[in-house]
Amino acid sequence: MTNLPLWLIPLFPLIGTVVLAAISLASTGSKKGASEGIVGGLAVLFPLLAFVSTVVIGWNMPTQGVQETLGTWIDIGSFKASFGFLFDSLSRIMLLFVTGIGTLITLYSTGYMHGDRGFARFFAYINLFLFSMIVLVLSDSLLLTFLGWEGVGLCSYLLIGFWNADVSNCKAANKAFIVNRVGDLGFILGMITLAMVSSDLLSYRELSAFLRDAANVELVNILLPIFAMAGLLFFIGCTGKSAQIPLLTWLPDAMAGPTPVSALIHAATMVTSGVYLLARLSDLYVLLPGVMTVVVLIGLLTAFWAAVAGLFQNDIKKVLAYSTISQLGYMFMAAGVAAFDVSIFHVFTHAFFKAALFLGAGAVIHALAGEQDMRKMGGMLKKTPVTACVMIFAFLAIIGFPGFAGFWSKDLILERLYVSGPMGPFLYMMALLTAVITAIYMGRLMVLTFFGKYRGGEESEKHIHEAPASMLIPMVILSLGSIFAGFLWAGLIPGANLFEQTLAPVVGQAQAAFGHASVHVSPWLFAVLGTIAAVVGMAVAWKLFANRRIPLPKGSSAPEGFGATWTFCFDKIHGIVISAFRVLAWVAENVVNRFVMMLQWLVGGLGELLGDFASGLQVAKVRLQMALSLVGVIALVLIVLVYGGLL
Amino acid sequence: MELQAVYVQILALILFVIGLLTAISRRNVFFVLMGVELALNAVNLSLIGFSKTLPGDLSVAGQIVPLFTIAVAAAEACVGLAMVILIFRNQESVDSDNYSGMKG
Amino acid sequence: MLLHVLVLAPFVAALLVALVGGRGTSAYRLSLFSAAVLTVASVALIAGGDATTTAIDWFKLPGSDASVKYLLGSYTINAWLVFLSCVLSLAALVFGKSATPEGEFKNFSVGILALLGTMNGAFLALDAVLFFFFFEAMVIPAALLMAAYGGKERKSAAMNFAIYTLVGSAPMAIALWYMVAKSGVTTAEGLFAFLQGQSIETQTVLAISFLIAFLVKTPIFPFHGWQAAAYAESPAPLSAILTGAMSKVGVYGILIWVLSLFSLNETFFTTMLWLGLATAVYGGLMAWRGTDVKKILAFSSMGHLGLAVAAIFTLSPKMFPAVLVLLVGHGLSAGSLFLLSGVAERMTGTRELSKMGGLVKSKPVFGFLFGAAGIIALAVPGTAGFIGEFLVMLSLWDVGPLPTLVGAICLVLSAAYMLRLIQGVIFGKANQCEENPVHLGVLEGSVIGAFLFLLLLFGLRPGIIYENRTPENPETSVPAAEVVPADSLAVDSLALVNESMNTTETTVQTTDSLAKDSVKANAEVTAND
Amino acid sequence: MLALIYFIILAVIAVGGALCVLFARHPLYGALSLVVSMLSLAGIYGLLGSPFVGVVQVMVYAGAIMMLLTFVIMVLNGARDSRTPRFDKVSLFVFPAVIVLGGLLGVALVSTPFAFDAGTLRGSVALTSATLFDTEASGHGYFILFEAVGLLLLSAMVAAVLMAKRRLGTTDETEGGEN
Repeated sequence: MTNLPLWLIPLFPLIGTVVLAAISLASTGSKKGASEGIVGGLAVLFPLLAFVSTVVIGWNMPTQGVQETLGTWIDIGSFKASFGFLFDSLSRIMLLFVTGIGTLITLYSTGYMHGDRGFARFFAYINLFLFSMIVLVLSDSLLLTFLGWEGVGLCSYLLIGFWNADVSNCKAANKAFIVNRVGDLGFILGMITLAMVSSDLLSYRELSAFLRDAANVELVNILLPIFAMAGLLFFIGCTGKSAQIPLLTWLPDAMAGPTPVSALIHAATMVTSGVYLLARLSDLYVLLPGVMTVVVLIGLLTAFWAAVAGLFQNDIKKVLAYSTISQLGYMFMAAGVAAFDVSIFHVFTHAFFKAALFLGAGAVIHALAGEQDMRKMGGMLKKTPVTACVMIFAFLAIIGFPGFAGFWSKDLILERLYVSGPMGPFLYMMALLTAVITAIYMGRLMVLTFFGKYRGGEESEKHIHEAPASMLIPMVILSLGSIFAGFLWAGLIPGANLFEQTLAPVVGQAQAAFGHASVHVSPWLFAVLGTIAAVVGMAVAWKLFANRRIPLPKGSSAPEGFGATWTFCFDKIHGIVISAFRVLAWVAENVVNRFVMMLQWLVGGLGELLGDFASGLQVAKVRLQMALSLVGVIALVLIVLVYGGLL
Repeated sequence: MELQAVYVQILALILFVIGLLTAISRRNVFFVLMGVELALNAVNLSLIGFSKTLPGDLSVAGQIVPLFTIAVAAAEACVGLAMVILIFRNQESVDSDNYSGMKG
Repeated sequence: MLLHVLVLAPFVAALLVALVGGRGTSAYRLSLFSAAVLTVASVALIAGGDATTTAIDWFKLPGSDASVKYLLGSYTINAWLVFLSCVLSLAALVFGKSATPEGEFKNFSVGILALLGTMNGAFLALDAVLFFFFFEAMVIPAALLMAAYGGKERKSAAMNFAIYTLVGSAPMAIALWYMVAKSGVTTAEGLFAFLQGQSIETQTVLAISFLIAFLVKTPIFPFHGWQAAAYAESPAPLSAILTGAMSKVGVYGILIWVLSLFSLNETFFTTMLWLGLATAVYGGLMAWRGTDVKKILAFSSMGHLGLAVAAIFTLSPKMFPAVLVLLVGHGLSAGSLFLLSGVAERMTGTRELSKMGGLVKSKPVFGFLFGAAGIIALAVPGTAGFIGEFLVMLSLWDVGPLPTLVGAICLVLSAAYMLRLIQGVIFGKANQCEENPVHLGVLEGSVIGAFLFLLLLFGLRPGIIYENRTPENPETSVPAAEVVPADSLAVDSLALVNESMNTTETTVQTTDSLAKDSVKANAEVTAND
Repeated sequence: MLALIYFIILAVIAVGGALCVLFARHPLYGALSLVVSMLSLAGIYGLLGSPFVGVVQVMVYAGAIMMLLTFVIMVLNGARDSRTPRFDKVSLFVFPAVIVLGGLLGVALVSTPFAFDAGTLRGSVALTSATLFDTEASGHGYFILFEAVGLLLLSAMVAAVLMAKRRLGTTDETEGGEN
């Protein structure tokens, strides 16, 4: 069958990166910078080409997927790795929304970044990000995935610190990179653990084949501790990238970057790569019930904690950041009960509505000339109606209002949680509670931003304007997605399970192997309960915030009091670890180094003393020197005589 | 009683010792030079004395080398005396202790 | 022939530059030309695979009837290290034009070329005494250059450097003399054969005497006292050579002149492994606390080389490519960072991290290159550094999970200090006036660009580095009497060391090895299906 | 027997001359006694069978060198300190040291058995010239050495002339030369 080669997909953004970086560097000399039209056009063109080629390849894809090996990467005998791409139904879905949403957000950014000095540089980073993300989801082995994995982390670092003249942005970027690095170590160590068994296992297909093969059952049982270790380590990698407990502190700080970046990287794509990895390694994880329990508990805790933290935030982007963390917690919960297809489905729907929310928030911020504190907003419904509509649709999607995308995916997650086993009802209750809280904090966001009266200054009110078309079009498309994307797998409508069928070749076998409790509850019950949760949450939010006087902010937008304790508890824990290292570094410099230096000076001082002593022996008179040298001559003669046997 | 080879060596040794004593313990620079010459002579004598204890062709080297020693001594005396004159012009002294400019 | 050119031509070039090179550009052109030719020669050396020269008797060592031979040979690892030294010297000469005072470039280039010759000699020598000669000789031009063109504290730094390294190699001199006097041979294989007959205690003592010299040169904790000051006070081009090429002599020496010669026991390896890891952690921590840009880079180098040494002493079969790729990657990335930091120092007039900043705004191209070099030094996948560190971690895993974990912590530390460095130098608010006359020259920029390109290339095709390019010759095993290929010596004895290690080692779990075999078998079966 | 008597006479003269050098007050006396000592040494050379060396000793040493020395002593006779004390504190150390050294060497000499060989070659002019200049028989070594000595003498002469010239000798240079 004729088809486009797979490497075409990552190639386009790579070309885009190189071209845009060249333009960015070349235009530094000129005062004005490169033409925004050309740069913007190029910036959108390459992701679009990648999207088109994904669609073309995806259309003709055979059921079992396409695998392409480009060449050897590392081959040192006992360890082999190659560049290879694997395009199957899982990577197809991921690629479709990565490139699709990537294109939309790039288009949005051409409006958002208008007039910025680093216009071309920004799009070079965005293209580099898309390249890395595509490599991440398209690769056929863990090692190449890791290239994309660190690559997206790197782009995230570059984009968070995009406005690098402000050191606090750089600090946030550094934090993101370093926390991610800690997670990445989990990934590396996981790979090494697997490679200890055999480096072939780093290939996804080989791994699945090995684990699924009935002939290997005994061997796998022997190796189970190693696999459990690898699984746990990979999960640590996922917690770093997907901002789960305990490595989640970087994501709220990452909001220092431009808003489109938050939408693309820190909501829709990069942070979901952890979920993707779990789904990729589903064959491994279903063998490890212990690890899966850890995954589900971490997901639950994260979802609940972040939802509560979202209640305390005043910064509009921070609310969305905590909401992202919380939703990622949902996805991990789903993955933890072996509902990998559902978790990917939630990734998919979440990408739409969270991107729409972020872009909407970006439009609001844009309209308010950079104001991010919700307490200074209000009444934006009338001033920016299109943005408000987009936000409202996305809001309904995220709280799980019936019919919207989030409803279907969240509903499925809750259902799978309930039937997962003895712990099921407890997990279900907690998740439902979290859904209520989600509705409350999201309702608070909507109420504070769009309803009531404008609470900012008179002066700034005049400048409020609706965003340009280049920003609105992507937002509208995304809001449409957040309305309708859910119908790809609407659990209540018979036959509307396209998504499940698509993913079945990749994760179906693994999920079947995990073995569910055969509890049967009518799906309508879950739907009704979910709807009630959303409505209750909305009502509570309206009651609490709609008519209350909002105290005008003093100083920063960071939460205070209990909110601060709750929000920053993991920052505190990180702080303890970091200060432990700081103490270690202090010891290294001030104790160990001092000690070594002291030894050095001690030896050096001894040498100097000896030297002084010797130079004190030196006499000025030539004659005396010669006389003294006689002693040496005598000694020499003595030695010769003694050794010659004459004395 | 015949002339023994060791007598020659003992004579050479005595001369050498006296030369060394003169060279080191006398302060007058001329005595220093003369002491060096004396020591050189003693060495020449020793060389010839030893060469006479060797048979045939082997004895040749010991008799040729003193010739070179003498030539080198001549060169040494030549340069040494020139230096003495030069220093004497600057320092008005033939006391070798006054020449010392070494820094310790 | 190529080997002779690489060792002797730098001295000839230095002489030519000293004699012919006038005050101005002719010295610059001549030295640059010769360095470029040498770089090409080193590439040809790599491409040509293993080679040895015929031995020429040089002089007799007093106290033994051994005659020292002028015998050079190249195999994969030292050919790459020669490449590093050549290419870094070329870069140093390019950057040296603006880094040295007016009219001083001629002397500077003479020093650099002489240094290049001694380094190449040390890398290529197959004769122990010849190696030692070059190993000692390279201190002289380096210390002189440091004392002549360095920063404020240059005199004491150069003094420290010279004393440390010379004293450090004194035990080696004694041990070498002992071995040569006893055995009557000076070539590596001869010494190896001699040492096989010695008791393990004797070998250990001799090995430690050798090792100290290399540990000082590398440097490995606690012999690093000279390093930070020397790297910081040297002119930046020299620092680049020191870290990129000269410190590799230490690692190379450990690999070739310690591990392949001596048979040692496990305690020794374990100690050295942990010493290497301690160096890595210590270097990382010190770099994290550092306030001086070049000191941060110095400690970062120390950390990376500590990791390399730790990897060597795992004796894992993966160690050889791992260390080689790590060394090449580190040489290029640390070299370019040092060169750039020298430019940054001239731009801002300070080396204090807290007083720099904002260079990406005023000097975008410089900022781009510095940022890229820094990020590549972070061992991001796709760069040579990643391959090196990943393979090092794989080797460490063969010893146990704990060393791997320590190595992993070093990765996090390296991210921490490197990001701090990038932030401090190029980001933030500019502290200097905008009208800074110092610019990154086109040639300088393109040299760094080429380095970064090479790092990416090696990151994507590491096979370029560790593949053995010796043309397959079926008859090589027969006429081995005259010239023994050096590579076989190094690798064989290493394998021997490995074997002796494995017999005593009990940490490899039987289930694991069983699993490995069966997985391989399984993979074959599935492939056949 | 006769040789021994001659030897003893000559040796006594030589040692006496040498002692006179050691104890002389004025350099001129020292120089003269040194000439005596050297002449008697020349006699011993002849006695030992090396007449050519003896002749050279008389011509070069006793003749040329000592003449030069005497000449210089007389030229510089007006020096204010030409009569320095003969011995000082350094001598207190030097005398025992040198005597110990001499004693050691003497012991070594006495305890080593060696004797004259009957087959030694006589150091005649013919032998000397054959050794020095017949390169086919004795190799190149001596000839090259001979040429080198010639060169050395020439350069020494040039150096002496240069140094003794008034203009060239600055203070700094002399101090440098001395050190």
